[in-house]
Amino acid sequence: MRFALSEDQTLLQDSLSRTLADLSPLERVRRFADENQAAAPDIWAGLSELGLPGLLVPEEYGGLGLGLVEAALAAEALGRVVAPTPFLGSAVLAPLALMLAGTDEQKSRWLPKLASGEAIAGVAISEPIAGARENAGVAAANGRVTGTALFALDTAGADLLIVADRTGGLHLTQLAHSAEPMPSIDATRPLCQLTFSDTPAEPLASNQALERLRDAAWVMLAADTLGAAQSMLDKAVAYAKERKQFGRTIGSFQAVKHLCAEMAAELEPARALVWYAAYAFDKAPDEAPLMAAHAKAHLSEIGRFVARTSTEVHGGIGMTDLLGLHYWFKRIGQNRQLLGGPERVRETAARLQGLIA
Amino acid sequence: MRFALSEDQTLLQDSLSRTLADLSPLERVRRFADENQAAAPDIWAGLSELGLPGLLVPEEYGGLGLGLVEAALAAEALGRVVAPTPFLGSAVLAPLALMLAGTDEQKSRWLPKLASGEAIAGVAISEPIAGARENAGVAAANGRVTGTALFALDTAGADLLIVADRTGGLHLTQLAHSAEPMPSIDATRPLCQLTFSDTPAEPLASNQALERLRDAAWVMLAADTLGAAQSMLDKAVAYAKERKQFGRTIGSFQAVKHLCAEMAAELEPARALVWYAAYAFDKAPDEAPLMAAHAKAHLSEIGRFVARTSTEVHGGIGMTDLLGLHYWFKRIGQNRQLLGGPERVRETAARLQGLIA
Amino acid sequence: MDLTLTPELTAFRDEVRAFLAAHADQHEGGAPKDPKAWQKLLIDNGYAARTIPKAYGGYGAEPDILKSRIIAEAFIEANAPRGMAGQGISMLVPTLLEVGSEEQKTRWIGPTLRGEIIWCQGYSEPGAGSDLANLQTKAVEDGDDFLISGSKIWTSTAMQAQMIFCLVRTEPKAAKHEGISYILFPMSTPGIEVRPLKSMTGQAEFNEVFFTDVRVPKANVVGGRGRGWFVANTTLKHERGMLGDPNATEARLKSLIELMRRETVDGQRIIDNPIFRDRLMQLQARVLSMKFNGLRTMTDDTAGLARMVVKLQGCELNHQVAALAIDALGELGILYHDGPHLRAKGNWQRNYMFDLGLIIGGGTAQIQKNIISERGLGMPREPKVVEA
Amino acid sequence: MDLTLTPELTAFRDEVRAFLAAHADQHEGGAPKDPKAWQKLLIDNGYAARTIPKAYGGYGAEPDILKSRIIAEAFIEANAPRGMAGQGISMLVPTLLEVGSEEQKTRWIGPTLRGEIIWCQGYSEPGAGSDLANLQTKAVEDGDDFLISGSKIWTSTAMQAQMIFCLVRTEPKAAKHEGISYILFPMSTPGIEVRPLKSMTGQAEFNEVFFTDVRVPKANVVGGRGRGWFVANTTLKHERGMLGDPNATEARLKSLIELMRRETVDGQRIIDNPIFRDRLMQLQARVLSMKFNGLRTMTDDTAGLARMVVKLQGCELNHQVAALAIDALGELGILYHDGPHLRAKGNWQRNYMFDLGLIIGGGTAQIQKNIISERGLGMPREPKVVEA
Repeated sequence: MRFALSEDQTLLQDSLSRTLADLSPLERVRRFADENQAAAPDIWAGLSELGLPGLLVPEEYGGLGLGLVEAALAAEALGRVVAPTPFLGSAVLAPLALMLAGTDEQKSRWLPKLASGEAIAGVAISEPIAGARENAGVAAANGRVTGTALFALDTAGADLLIVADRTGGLHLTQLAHSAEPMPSIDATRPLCQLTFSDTPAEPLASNQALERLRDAAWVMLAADTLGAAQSMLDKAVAYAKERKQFGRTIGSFQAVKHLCAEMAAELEPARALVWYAAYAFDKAPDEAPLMAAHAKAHLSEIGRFVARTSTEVHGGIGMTDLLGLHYWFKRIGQNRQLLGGPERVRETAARLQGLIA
Repeated sequence: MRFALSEDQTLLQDSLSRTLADLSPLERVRRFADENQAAAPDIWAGLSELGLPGLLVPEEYGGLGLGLVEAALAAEALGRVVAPTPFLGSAVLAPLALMLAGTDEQKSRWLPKLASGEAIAGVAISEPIAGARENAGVAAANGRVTGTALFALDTAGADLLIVADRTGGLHLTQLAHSAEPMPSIDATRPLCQLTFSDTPAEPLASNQALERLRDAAWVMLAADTLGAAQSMLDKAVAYAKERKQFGRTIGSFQAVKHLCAEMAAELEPARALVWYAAYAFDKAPDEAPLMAAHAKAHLSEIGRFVARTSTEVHGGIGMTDLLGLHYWFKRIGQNRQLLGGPERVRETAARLQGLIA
Repeated sequence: MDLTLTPELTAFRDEVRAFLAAHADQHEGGAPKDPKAWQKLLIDNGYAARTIPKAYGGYGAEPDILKSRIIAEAFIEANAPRGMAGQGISMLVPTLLEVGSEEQKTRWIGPTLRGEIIWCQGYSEPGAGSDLANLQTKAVEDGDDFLISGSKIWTSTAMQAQMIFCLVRTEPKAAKHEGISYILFPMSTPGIEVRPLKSMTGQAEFNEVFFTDVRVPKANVVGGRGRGWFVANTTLKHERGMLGDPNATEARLKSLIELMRRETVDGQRIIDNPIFRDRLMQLQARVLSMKFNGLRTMTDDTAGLARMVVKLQGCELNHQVAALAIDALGELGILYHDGPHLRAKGNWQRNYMFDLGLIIGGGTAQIQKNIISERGLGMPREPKVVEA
Repeated sequence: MDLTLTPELTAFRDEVRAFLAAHADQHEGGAPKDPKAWQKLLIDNGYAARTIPKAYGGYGAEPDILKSRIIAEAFIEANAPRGMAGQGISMLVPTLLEVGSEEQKTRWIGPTLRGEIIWCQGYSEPGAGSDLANLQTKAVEDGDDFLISGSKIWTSTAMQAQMIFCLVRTEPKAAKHEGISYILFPMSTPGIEVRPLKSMTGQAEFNEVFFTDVRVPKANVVGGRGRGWFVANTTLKHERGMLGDPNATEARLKSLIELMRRETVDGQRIIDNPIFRDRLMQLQARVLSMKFNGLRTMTDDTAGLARMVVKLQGCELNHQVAALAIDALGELGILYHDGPHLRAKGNWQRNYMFDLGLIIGGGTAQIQKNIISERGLGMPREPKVVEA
């Protein structure tokens, strides 16, 4: 028994972090955001060389055949540098959907292409998970889907889409009637509104697939926040050690030290929660939904605290575009609400334990 | 227009504070608590000389004829020294019940005696306000009451009791079948369980009297917490200026200074809320219920914060009986839950604004 | 404690209301059709520049906090725009009135009040944030002039301003707080460069201003050479008070309640979610506290501490109101910039970020807590350290 | 990351379970029928004093964190009492093992483990709380003895203890941290007075101990004269870790959930109140975080910071769990001492207060934050001040 990263896992995270430092430095993120880019094929191509798109894809389909723990480490590394990638949709949710509910033919058709990074998959599952807004939602019948899906993930240049209908059924389609951008605070992860009108779609037959996707997504968003928040803490500590005011580094003022200590005290145990939630997804399926919910909700709360506190430690400069700190702030803010804010997710946590009458 | 204490109000508060310093010093409170005294007639007699029991009683019945603003100032002064008195029941709620819903005969019979301090009144209104526990509650019919009332206030040596039945109707009785103490954290305000069995009781006829009693009680509990919390802040500041650690007064450490600043920042605006809630009770009845609810709930929350924070500033010694700080801590804790915890009271606040469907 | 109005004040309120009714056609959607004409009308009637002497272009009334409040409430009631604001009117004018020379008052106050001159403020510097007195912008004597070099930051209206009021170090050998002067000069003076500073909201709410040998006559100093720290501090306090304005918070809470009544998830109204509703009630209690606290500070001599906590509590509260709005909106709460699903033009997100900036700006929360503990509670100042 | 047990560990767990099943008749309601016999049984089987050498009365096993965890879990599962605890076993014994002389080890460890000697701890002093090293209890040389005078506070078992391990200042001229010695003596020595210290819970959980010329042989010093600060610090760290034990918190959360399922107001179950339920879920996430954090600290070399935050977060969490219980109970939550309506013997209120004490004791939250920022994050130490 060991609750720590294995050597392989540490290596994975290190090599990913090194690669990301090259592929997705702040200037690259800034260009992506400033130019409202919808996708960064350069970054995804670089990560594809490491095998990231195929992380979860079984080896027989050309992937690495790893688990959600490794995916969480990857999400954390991506969050650390606020990298613009279709990781969540294309490398986690779509492969999982296919693996859980695809036919052999569907798997053979798509998994190898997703694993190599040759194909990109978008995912639209917001309505049955986070609740329907503006009467959105998709209806499915006879191999066709009709309706609107908001907050679709990673649809830019997508070769296939995984879409959940109002009843929680999943569908695979290659065509969306229209895709309208939904500009959000976090320019590193563009969102889309999809409209379907009698659009051909192959059903992915499984009762529980959507729940598994939800659990995986929640863990990934929690891990992304963990990485982004860890960065914000690191930046705050570094800034406080360097910045001088009143003839002292501000990091020598007890108020500033304690703000940093509080961030660390919140983040460090949260790391173990994210690890365990990912581990449970792989190895303890009975516990997985509750752990995923807690990870998502808890990281949302402490992520907000760290995002705010780190900005405060930076003083006025933290509010400007100069250090780019706001990319992390906004990434954490977006993770909080995506696929359900913490209040809603905690309601699910309570329901999973039979605490709601 | 002036939102400040008048000269008379300042005088009232000052003379009351001076008198209380003599009548109810820490040693007296300690004796009351340690000996599980049910009443402190010495303190009440001293306060009666100032006219405190008759604060709200009209002059024609021998009282001072003042309003809830003055009563709130008195409650604050009592909270400041955690004085053991039947003020809430005997000087506020019972006189109000009689004034709102009593016949001329009932008023003439009781108000003069209450105003002089000659008679004491207990009040049992918990069930219809805070919700019934343990199936408690009183039923009334044909001039008789039957059932159990928990958390009855100021019943020790009471000459009359004001009792609310399950439907919110008020009754005046001089007999309780039995009165069992309900030992609580705050030994300065003993609580009782009353059991009635076909006990004769005079109905106090008014539809809205209970709501007015509730509003007055909430403002009084808020004011009591305000006073107790202000004391705890004052004590923390004084201790921090005096206590030395690491060769400095602890009050020179930024962490300690900021804890004290946070207490002050929370308390000072809360004072204005309590004042306004009391003012609204007297002069703006449409606003009174909402303001009373907010005062009760908000002071409960910041009272808890101040009670905890002041104890922390005192370090280990704050946890002991030596300084008696815990009497304030517990008084604030008891005020929080009495007649409804903040969550329940906020629900009322929402309902009063039509925010609950 | 008496919140009813005297007959005199009631009459005054009726007068203000009548004025607003008569001129309701001169504004639309909360903005004047002709800003300068509106400003003149307000000054002429005593609803702007009310207590500023007539000689300097004001209305010349005695200060009366209650009348000011009545004016403010009547304008809100009528959704009528107030007089011009801006740092010239709110900060420079009071400073000139207090310590300016007769010539400076006559020359600058009138045009500033009439909106003919826009000012920007040059206080903060990149190297001196909370430690404002540590400023490095130097003014070197050259005959009757100073040559000013250095840089300023957080200069909000620098792009539009014709003039700047600026803190510069004129006496390099004096102690930290004593070598500073408060000086006025045109933004068109050679040697000034303005660079917009994009903030996290995506907008350039602030600028950096760089000075290279900017020539300014010594006569432009206000309040005496080396007195700049003390000159500036009077109005800084004023600014800090403004930053927690409870009226603005109350208006936002009202919008939040409307939002929660209107928005639905899966057809259920947000206001019917007990968790969000409970948070709303918690914030409402705080908003009311700050409102009554504001009322108290106007008329209560014992409200020193009450005044001191306004900036800290008010800015935090605004941030929390915006946070609840975002949370209540759920996924819609992360939308920004534009798009058909965006609510309130993205103002909740913008405020959430901008208000965090206000928690930091104008004296960080940490500085505010130092002030409250030291000046409000009499606790010891930060002790001097042996070695930096 | 692999939380499954190896076959060896699975076998070990079966063995522990079998032992517990076989001896279930020797305890009742979580307490042993014969404490000393139970303690001996546990030591003999390696379930108490597990890693302490046989020579000193222990079981003599190699340290194995996972086996320790398996033992702990199996005992919880069977509701079986663990071995004796107390400051002698948890603090003195490890100290002696590390720095005690052979004679001291042989003489004290065995009887302490067997429960024949109860110890109390004399570290804190009234004048030195967070600043522990500032202790004033002096030990004056007198031939082969010291004469000890001064006082100690927070001495929890002083009324029952036969012996005390105590920090005293033996070298008055040495620097603050270097003049202290760690010394052992009987509580029956003339010149010792114990006064119970009533706490806010109403119980005397602690004592003050006063020394007047208490004669103690120099040979009773442990770890060398003037080395007491360093000797004590090793086990203090250990104590701080214990104070945030996540297993205890998890058990309390479980009781809280039961409470909320059971209790009703106006016939509605508390658990059906969405506001309390949401708070419960927030705390559950924290409890799980601390649980997994604890798991991580056992087997992860990179968990230094994770270990450092346990005391701060764990004690706060316990306090918050108790706070929610009180709030959920509503008016019933303020009952205490006794009475028919009292829930859980008043333990929720008692814990609420006692846990606040733990937030303060064993290094206040402020001291913990200093440690985390300085040792964990490498931030500067508090600078020396010019003047006290």
